[in-house]
Amino acid sequence: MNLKHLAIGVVCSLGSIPVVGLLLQQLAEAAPNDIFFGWDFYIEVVVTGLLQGVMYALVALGFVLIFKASAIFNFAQGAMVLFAALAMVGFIEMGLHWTLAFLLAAVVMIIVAILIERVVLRPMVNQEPIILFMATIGIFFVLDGLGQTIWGSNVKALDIGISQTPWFVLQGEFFPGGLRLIPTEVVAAVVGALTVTLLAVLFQYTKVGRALRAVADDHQAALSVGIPLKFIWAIVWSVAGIVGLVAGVMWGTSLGVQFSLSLIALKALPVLILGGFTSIPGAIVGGLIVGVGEQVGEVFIGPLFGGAIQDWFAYMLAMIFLLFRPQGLFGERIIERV
Amino acid sequence: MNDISSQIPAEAAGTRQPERRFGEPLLTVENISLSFGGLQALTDISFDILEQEIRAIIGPNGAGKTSMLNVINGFYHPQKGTITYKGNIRRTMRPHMAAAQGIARTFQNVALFKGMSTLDNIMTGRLLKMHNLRAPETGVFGLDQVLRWGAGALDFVTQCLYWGPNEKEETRQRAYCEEIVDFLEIQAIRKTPVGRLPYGLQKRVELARALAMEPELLLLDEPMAGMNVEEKEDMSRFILDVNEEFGTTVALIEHDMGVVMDISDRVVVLDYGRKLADGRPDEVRSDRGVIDAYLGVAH
Amino acid sequence: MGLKSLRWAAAALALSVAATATPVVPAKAEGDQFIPLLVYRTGPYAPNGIPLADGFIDYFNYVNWKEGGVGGVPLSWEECETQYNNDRGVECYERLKNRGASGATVINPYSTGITYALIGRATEDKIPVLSMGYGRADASDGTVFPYVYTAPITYWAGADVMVQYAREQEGGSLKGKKIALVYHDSAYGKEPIKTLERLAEIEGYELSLFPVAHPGLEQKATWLRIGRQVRPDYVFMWGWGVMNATAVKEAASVGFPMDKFIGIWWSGAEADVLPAKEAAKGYKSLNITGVGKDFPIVQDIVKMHEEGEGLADPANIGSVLYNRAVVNGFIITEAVRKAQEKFGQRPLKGEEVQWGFDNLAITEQRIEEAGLKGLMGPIEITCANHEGAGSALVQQWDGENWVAITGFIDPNRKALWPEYKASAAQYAKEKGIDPRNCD
Amino acid sequence: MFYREAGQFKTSYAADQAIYPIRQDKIGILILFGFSLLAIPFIAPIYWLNSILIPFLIFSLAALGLNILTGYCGQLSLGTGGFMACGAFFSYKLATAMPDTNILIVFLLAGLGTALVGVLFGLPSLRIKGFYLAVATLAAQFFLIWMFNKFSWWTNHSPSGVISAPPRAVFGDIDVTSASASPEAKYVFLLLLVSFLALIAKNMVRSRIGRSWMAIRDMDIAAEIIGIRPMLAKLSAFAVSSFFIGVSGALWAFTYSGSVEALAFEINRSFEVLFMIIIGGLGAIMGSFLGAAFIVLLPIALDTIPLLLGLPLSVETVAHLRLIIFGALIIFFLIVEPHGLARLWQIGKEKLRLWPFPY
Repeated sequence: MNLKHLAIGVVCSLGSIPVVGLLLQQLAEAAPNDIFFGWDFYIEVVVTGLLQGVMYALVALGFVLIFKASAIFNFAQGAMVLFAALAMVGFIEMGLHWTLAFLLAAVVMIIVAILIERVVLRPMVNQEPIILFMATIGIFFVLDGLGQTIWGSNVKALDIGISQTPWFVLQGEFFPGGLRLIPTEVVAAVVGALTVTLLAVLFQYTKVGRALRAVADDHQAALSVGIPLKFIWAIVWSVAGIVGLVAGVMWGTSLGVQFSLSLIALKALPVLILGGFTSIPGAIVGGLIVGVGEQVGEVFIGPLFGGAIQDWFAYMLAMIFLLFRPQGLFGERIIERV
Repeated sequence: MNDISSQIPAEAAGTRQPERRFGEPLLTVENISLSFGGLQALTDISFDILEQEIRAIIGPNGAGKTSMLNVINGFYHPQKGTITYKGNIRRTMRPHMAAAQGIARTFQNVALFKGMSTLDNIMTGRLLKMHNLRAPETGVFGLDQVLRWGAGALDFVTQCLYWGPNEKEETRQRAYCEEIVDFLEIQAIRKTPVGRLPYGLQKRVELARALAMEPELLLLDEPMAGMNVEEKEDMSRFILDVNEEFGTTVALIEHDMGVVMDISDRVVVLDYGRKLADGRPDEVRSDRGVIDAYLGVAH
Repeated sequence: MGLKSLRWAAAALALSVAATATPVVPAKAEGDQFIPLLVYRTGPYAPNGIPLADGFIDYFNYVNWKEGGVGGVPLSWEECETQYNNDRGVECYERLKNRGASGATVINPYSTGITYALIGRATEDKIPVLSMGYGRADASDGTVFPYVYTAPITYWAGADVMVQYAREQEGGSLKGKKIALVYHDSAYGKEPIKTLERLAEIEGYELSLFPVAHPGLEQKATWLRIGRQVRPDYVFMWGWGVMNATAVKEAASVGFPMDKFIGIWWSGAEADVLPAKEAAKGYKSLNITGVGKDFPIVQDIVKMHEEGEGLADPANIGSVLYNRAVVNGFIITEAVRKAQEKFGQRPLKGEEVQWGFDNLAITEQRIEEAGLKGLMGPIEITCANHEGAGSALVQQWDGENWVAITGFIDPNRKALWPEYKASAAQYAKEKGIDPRNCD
Repeated sequence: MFYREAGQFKTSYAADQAIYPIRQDKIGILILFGFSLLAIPFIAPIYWLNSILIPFLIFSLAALGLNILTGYCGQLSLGTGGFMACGAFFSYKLATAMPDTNILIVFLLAGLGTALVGVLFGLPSLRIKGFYLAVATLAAQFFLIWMFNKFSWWTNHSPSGVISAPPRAVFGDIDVTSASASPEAKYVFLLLLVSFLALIAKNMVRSRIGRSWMAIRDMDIAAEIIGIRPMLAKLSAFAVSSFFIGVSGALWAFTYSGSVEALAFEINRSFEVLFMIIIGGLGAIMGSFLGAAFIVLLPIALDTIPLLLGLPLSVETVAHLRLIIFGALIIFFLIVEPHGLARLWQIGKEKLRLWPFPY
């Protein structure tokens, strides 16, 4: 069912791009002083937004995995991204090649996941969701403090051999200056796509994946047919940690690894409510929509209000959307029973 | 309305004449159909509930009994059919409007307010009956609305200050609730948070909450599920007492045939969302279709 | 341990939290001149906060090490972590203001937000606030803000210097040019707007504004508009923390020429350009201090470290923000020295140090004597003028180091002072303050 | 031994419905209030007044507000900071536009304004629930902060977007706002105001309106079926909650901080207040105060402990350790007592009632 929905979602989203473009063109004609519109420029903004969206999606993916398997809204995902990236940079600074450092950082994240499951989740089984949510904020603080204690608070450059110089492709009549692509972002998009495919395969075709889906459906029932809940949780948090590592590497190469990385979690939340808390394709499509919406909003609508509307624009977009579809883009429809 | 003593008929209730028991139809459902997406939950159901009778709705699991109750109190909106309540055809409405018209309800899986005490749960049932202040009726167009708003605002202020009319009203309603507490014999658990109560008592508290609404029509969804024989006897007695002493019309869903046959006046049987039979308990019991449905004969 | 005993532990813990929150005054030798340090060694701005804090403690330690304090009165200090958070800053201030033999000497909030929050309090407590190159520009008016000092230079003056520099680069005129301001959308970032708008009318350039939402991770849209749509001749930036590095990267990726991109002095530290690596080459920023280790006083501090007396991470010595803290420390000790002339060589109260500030003149000669030649320009603070007529230079990132490419440039103070006065007057009116008489 | 309720019989429902039905409790709270009002202003050091008690009282009010919405009505909100900002900026505009109006009225109006905004942003709660709603309230948070930051009208065109509270008195010429007011006056003013508002909150939650909130929280469907209008209950919770939070924001700007910019009310503020009610106890008036005290005191205590023990830790290490310990303590408390300090308090009281017998 997911594939069909995904296809519909993608087609609708793609279809809306020219429509929004036309609307903006009209708007630009109405207010030529504030808004500047050109199709080549518009396309470039959209492409930037799409690439940015993949970066959001990578962060959102971690949230979705954990929410799906344990109904926990894991606020610590941002801190996990930072922690993973810090660990990786730490290993690189010890003189290791980045691939090796990546693997070691993944191991670190698995250890972190097991610890979280043991120390935090296990004693809190059956607590209310809001209590678990607050506990993850506790984890956020611990990871932030621990990461900075071990690796310091300085900005660290993360270099995995991707060039920073932008490419200008498709130079020609339509794009006089060429369409600007930043290698890091293109790589991030490819990696993002691979990660999602990998996760989808994992969920769909492996034994662990089946168990995961069972747990997602109903904890009690899963437990009663002999699925080891704790083991599954440890797995899910590990996978979320590794997805966080991937996100951390992608964000870290472009921004430098530093404290602020943990704040990008906030950018992933509108993605979550757009895509639905439980849908992996939702995270991707939601990420793309938020990415494009935000960039287009800031570039073309922002000037009307004095700019810097990015912070809330995505949230408003998501909220208005929710009013029409309370379960998100791909969330399952809620039928209430008594 | 607020005079409590008049609300609770004293011992005199027992002397009522049997032939006067059933009045006009209180609620009539006609040709109700309800579906969720592709799933047909109810198909073309019609029956009526007479004033002061005990009406049972029975049927195998998944027959649509609970859906029927949900339709009656406005939680589900049927795609087809009409509901006539107290002689008026009802439009689409929200559950709280049904409550305001005097329909109360208990649930298959206990739906108490877990964070509150027994007494608070029952007091919550009094919400619709509580008024610290009442706007005078002037009959002048527009003015009445303004007065109502003003009274509402003042009412809110008295609640903030827990003063004057509010305290009086709280005390008066408390007294009413205490009557129900006595009636259902749950004095000992007044201040216990309901989450800590055993299942049987929770069911009783839920009934108490429904009674606090002074309903004209009481919908009971499996009031005796999961109870032992003694608890069932207690509950049956309470239902009969409510019906006799307060004159409340009762519609109930129940699986225990013995109980159904003992306490109900008329029974409607549903299966696969369709009505199978309708009539007095002994008539229904001998109905061929009903027996088939219960024994699982293929349709 | 059962849940029950854990519960007791929790209750005991909650109680002990209440008990230990009572502030303890650490034993300090009598007769110290106490300086509270509001630092941020952790949190999003730590990369900038660490060299700043290191510079302070190294400089004060250096003064004690070299001369045994100021006029024989040893300096003492205590750090309090603010995380660049206003509330924590206020709490730190309240905690530290009465420490030491005579209370706090002076407060250096190192955050425009905390400065704003402390102006009223410190004035009430009669403790000077030295907001060196940040905070309220209009606090330069000493008649309305008797306890706030903006020396050596304010944001408004900084904006003026930027425009001067750009004009000079363009051969004397900015007529018809386009300038974009990329700024942190906060009290800090908004400071230069009025000045730049005023100068736009005089110089004839066209100003466009690009606010960046806190914390500044998202600038794609901003730089797309700058690079593709507005195409300005110059970009000025009022950024802080991660916003700087992000901006430099984005500017490079839209191909904006780095040497036309000038940041304020808070956008020109090592941490701001390092993540961008070679892409940042050519990026310029203002600075209010000299760059590098090539100053006698910094060399002296290095020597102190060699002798094992250093307190800070030696890697930070000579970095932009470290040097700034050294200069800041120097201005403080000079003010204390000045005040000692009047009140005697003993630990001075904030109120007495305020007199020292009000009569502080750091001449070229004194700067050279103290080993700071080239590290700072001369300043002269008076009762009415709390800015002290300092200056700023332009530095450029060569891929490895920051290099000063101009000398100290004086802002056009004649035009700025009426602005200070007007803004301060509005503040005075709102708060019901009677400006003091400075004649 | 002295904490016995034996022999105290209630002869009327009114007595049984009192806030403190047990006599010792009533006396205890009166003594506490009297001590806070009459003794503390004279004996507490200025540091305690300025940095602990004043923010504690203001945060208690904010926590009270959020507790009404989240603890009593079950609507999770992350927009507290935004609503506090509303209170702060509304009261600034009102106080500067009408300098002669009593500041109490200004705060009241600012609270009412915030209540309106709260209702507006509470509208999505009619459609969406749980974490979806929580994230939606972030829209309010970010939008409001952006709005106050962006439009200079809110700050009377201050070039930097910072508002500074003008000095105002409640009666006579004793100022209670801005930095020039004496800490004692501010403290007493806050104590009286916050106590009064807490009393109102307590009254609300034991009246009809409070019961309808709790019913929605515990089981919204059942609540609707017994006649509670979800729209009215949820929106009234949003309104009352925002009123409290708005007033606390106004107090924050006017009595504690003296001058604020919009960023002072960013998302971290929302989390801080949420922490208070979770640690203190959801759905407990007392919990709001306990939680606020805990969150205000904890970082200060953590800063002080190394000094007390004489550990030579650098500020940096302390800061990092503080983050770790803060997080760990929160997790610890949630594991041990998810119902918060208020529940611990209750358990303690029950123990005391039976003491010295174990059962």
